[in-house]
Amino acid sequence: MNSVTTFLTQDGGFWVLTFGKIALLLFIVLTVNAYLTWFERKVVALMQSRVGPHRVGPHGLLQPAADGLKFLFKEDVMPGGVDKFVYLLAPFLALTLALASLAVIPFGPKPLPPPFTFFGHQIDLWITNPDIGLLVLFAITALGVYGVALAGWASNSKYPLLGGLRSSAQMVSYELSMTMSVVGVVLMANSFSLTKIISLQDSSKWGLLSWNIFTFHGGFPQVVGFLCFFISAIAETNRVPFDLPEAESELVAGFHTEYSSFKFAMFFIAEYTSMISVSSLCAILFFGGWYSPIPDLPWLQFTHYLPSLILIPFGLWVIFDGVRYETIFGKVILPGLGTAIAGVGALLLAGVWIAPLHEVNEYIQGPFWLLSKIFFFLFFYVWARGTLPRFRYDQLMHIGWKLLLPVSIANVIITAGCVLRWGHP
Amino acid sequence: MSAPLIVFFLLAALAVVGALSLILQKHPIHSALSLIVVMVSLAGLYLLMGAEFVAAVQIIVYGGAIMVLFVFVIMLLNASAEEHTDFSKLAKFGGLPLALALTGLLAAAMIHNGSAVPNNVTPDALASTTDISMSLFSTFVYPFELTSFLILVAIMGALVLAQREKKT
Amino acid sequence: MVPTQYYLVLSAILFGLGAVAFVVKRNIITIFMSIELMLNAVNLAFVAFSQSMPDKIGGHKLDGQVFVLFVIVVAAAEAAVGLGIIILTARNRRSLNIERVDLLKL
Amino acid sequence: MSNQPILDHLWIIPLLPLLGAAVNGFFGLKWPNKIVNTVALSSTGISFACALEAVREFVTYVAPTGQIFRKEFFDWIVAGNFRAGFDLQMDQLTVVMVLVVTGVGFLIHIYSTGYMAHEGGYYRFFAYLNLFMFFMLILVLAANYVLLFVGWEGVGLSSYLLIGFYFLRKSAADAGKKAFIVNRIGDFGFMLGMFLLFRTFHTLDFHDLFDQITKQSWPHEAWGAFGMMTIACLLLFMGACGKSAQLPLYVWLPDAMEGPTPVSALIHAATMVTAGVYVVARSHILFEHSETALVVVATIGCATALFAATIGLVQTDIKKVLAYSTVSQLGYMFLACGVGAFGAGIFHLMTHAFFKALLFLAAGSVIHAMGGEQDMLKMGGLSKKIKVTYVTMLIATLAIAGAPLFAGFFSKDAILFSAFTVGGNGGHLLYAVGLLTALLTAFYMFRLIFLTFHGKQRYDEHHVHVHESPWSMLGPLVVLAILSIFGGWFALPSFFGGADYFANFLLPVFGARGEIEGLSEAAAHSLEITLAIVAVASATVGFLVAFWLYLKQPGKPAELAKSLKGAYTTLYNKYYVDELYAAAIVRPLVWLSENVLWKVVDVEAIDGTVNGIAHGATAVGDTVRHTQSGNTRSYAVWVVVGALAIIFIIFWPALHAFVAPAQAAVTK
Repeated sequence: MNSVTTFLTQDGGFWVLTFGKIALLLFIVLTVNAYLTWFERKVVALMQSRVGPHRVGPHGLLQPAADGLKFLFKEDVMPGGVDKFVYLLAPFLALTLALASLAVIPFGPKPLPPPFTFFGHQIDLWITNPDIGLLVLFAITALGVYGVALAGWASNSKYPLLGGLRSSAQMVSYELSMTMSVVGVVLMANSFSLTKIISLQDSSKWGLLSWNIFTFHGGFPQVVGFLCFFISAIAETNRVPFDLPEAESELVAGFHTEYSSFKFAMFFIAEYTSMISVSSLCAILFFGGWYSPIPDLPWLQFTHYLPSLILIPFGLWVIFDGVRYETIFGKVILPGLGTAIAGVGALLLAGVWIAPLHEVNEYIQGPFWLLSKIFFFLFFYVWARGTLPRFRYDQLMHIGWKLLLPVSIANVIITAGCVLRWGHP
Repeated sequence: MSAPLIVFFLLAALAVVGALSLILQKHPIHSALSLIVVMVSLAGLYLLMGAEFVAAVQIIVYGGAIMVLFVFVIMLLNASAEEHTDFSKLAKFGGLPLALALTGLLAAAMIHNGSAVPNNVTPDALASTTDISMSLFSTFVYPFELTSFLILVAIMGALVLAQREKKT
Repeated sequence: MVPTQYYLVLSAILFGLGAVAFVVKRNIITIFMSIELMLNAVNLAFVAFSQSMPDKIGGHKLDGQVFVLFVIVVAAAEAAVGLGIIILTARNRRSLNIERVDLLKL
Repeated sequence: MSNQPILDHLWIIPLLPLLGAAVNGFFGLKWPNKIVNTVALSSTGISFACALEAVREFVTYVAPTGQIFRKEFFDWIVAGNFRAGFDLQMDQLTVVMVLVVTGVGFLIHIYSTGYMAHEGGYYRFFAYLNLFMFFMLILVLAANYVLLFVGWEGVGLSSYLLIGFYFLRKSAADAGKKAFIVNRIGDFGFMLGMFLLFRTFHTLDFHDLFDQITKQSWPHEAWGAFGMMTIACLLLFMGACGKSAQLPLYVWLPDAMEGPTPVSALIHAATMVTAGVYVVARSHILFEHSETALVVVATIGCATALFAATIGLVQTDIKKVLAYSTVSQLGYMFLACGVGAFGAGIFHLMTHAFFKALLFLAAGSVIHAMGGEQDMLKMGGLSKKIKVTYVTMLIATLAIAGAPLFAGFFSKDAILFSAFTVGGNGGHLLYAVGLLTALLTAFYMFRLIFLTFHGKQRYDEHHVHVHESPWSMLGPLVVLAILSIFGGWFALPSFFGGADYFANFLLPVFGARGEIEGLSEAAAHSLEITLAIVAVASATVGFLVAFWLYLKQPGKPAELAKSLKGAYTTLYNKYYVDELYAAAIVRPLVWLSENVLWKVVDVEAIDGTVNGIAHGATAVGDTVRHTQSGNTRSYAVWVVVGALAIIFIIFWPALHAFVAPAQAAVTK
């Protein structure tokens, strides 16, 4: 029975569960997207020693919501003489594919413990986990080009067309080096399955030394692979410094110049979603996924309480920062939120003495580490945007074809040699 | 009617519709899109058969590279809807019926003889990527090398073709 | 589970439609696409056969799928060169209509 | 078998010259003479060395077992039960031939480097020469008639190329053609002979063939005075006549002197022309089983010997004289074969190779000295000027004239003896003629010497300044001179009643000669001595006559020529044989080919057909051309039609079975 037929033979409960998961994930991701914009603006502002959004809500926390509303209520302009079908198809394509790529990303090692089951289906922390997860991801990324290209073409306007041409060329060329750069990892794991790849980086003995990026065990440290992957991933997601498709100075806004209101928002969300998926991919492939960087030794057990040690102070800070406000925020919401956060942290900490809470704490270790790694890479994205200037187009192509591709191929060769020598048992 | 059968018919219908619309669409971009639909549904069929790797490659290479190239070229040449000319009498009168006859004939032959094909012993089991790579790099290693060479030649050919002749 | 015959019939139909498109369409690029369509149909047949043919040790005969890989590679190379040629033709003859490209005679 | 490396790889010996030929022929054009020399000489020299080694191995390891060495290297033609492989063999006969060919060939190569130094087409010359070596070696090493025929034709080819070496000179080109055509006539007979043999014995492999014959296991039609055997032998002999310039096919050899002198020495004196003798000797078993054939061989040989000798009397071109003497010497060899003394024949072949090659080379040296002059009447008194040449040539002359203890003496003596002892009037007649020929030989050879080297000089000092040749030319002369002195001493002991080494050496091949009837050993011996004395006496007579005519009264020959004008002119014009052939054969052929083959067959029939086809094609093309509309879509439709046809053909029965129920449904 292959994966598809297994799906088809599932009962209703499974489907409900899956769709439930999807809905949940969508909700989370969209929210995260929204606040990612806020985060980005804040960080960039910090780097440029500005304040950034601070009007709407405390620290401008409600800015995303405002933006969302704005997108919704803006007039939806459709330029004349466009190819309607394609024009509408493009943003949908972009968003759908971007979101679809999240479906195969595993967020935690273990399914929820026994009491939490759904009509006898154990609840995994992923939507699906095919044996060729990585390939699926790449397939989706490969199709991602169409969103941009078609948008550029359908807008029936020269800047978008140029933007579309550029971006499709750029994405196609960087896809190559991206794919080549993870082959090393695949060789070491001898599998395309993401969970398999992660589980081979088990850090309980050696800590972060057993992550693909550092490990010598059964292979070769994938530092080069990681760099190639991350760079081309940035290019693949059209982010700074590779954001030529939307180079304001040259192409107005690139391929989505002609898109307004919600269709524009779709592209926007698609971009940030793909940022998330790329970051999680980095974490999974090279940085040991859900494994903590700290070896699982008796005298290091206390690190398991890192989450609470972060949550409690954060909660307290929220309370004290909140009470400054005269509005309802200061009175109710922020203190409440802070208390909640701190309380959660405290509960987790209480796991030291209370067995079930300890279970919970153990359980969230995986997701916690994975999410924090993802967060790190997201921050990296923003950081890059805040610091780096944009490349020229020819430079871009040169980096892609003449630097990244050869280097990643060399990496593949070396890794293959090492795997052949010290290969997986 | 088992679930796989339903899925098969859905995908098959999608593919056929895509192929038809490839024919019926006037604008190359639309044709390209419908072809992409065909390819994706074929990939789905491969998955249904259990050929996961081939499915992935189908999407990545066909969908992600070749068709992108097509779309790219269409955009580059800014191709418009095709004009309806009929310079060739033969093509005008003979082409469509003959091609349809071909279709019918092929389909008929398949329907009649297809039942002779053995249905697989291990029902739609997974074709493991490992095995494929094994036979690719052991039995078919020479063709494999040849194809790599072919690609090299193709790249050079494309470069030669694409470069503008020097204005000297 | 689906009988192999169905896949074969489907591939036959797709191939035929590809042929139809090949004859009917006039835009060079579309004709090229129809060739790709035919290749895809053939691939489908290949995979169907390889998935239904048992080999010695109970698994499949994967040769068919390997062939598919080859076909895909060749198609990619073909697309690269063919589209290059198409670009040139379009540049020189200012038209993508294949009936206007009729130098292929004495 | 590791103790006979070369013998196991016998192919090396012929291959080396071929390589040399290839290298020189393909790349020689741009190279300086030095490199060409190196290639040619090294290839021939190494192959000579290999030959020596091979012979050593043969004599050490194979000969004692009484076997012959024979090895099949690869199949060449295999059709049904017929097999012609690239098989080489080595027996005593081959040993002699190989040594002669490679040895003399090597010497002549050295000589040529000096002689051809200033000629154009240097590389070409050596390429041809090496090519010749290759084919000649194939010829003598071959283990079946087919392969032998390859060498046979090959040497013909290279001789043609070399005769026509100065192809800008019409006479040379014509001479080449003549040689080629005359040889073809002979080869025609040779091929017929081979086919006949194959038809009769179903094999052309020496070993099997001779095996059958010696076992007498041959079909009845081969018996009888004019049975298969005789005819086959005669046909083979016809080929031999062509190659070895016997009556009536000798005419090409004198003209062949158009080629460079080394070529005349190597090909038209030492090696190629003796191929005929070799073939006859090689297939001696055939001949021994057919009296008629033997008689024919003997008669023709004898006749040729006398005939050519008489012509040689009056020729004035130095090379022509030598050419005719070659013909007559070859006649001698055939005479020997004819009387069944194959050993003697081969012996004479060897010695003749030595002194005749020497004669030619010396003549070449003379010509070189005279700056290209070949007419003896324009020479004279050269003995002072070019000593070495003179001495060597004198030695050679003594040898050929059969002066005692010189090489020619023994071989000629052996031949005459066996001719005499064959008994019967026929035998004595042959002997008598042979003796006369010996006398004539001595005469014209000394005539040559005297005209060339003695008497007062008849050339103009100021035009030609005589000079001795370089040592690259003289060296070979000396070596050959030594050989022509001692070369015959294999047979020396037998002369003093001992064992004839040479004959014994060849014994395994030719077998013991039948006892001479009515003669005891001692009697035979004494008879031999008497015959030898007689021969020497006749030679002396010849010498004296020449001495008297050309040194004492230099005016005499002219008067003599006047006095018996008819005879003189007849001889001088070589009995008008060429004219005869021209009238009898050449002109009718030319007429036929012009008026019938060309104007009727070629123009009308062949050209007509060809043009007709062409016109037809054009017509068809004109009509079909219109499908070539250049419109790709129509081509596409054609493709579809083709696909339809194919599928129809493949699936027809299936379709039939498929539509049948449908029809049934309709009809119902």
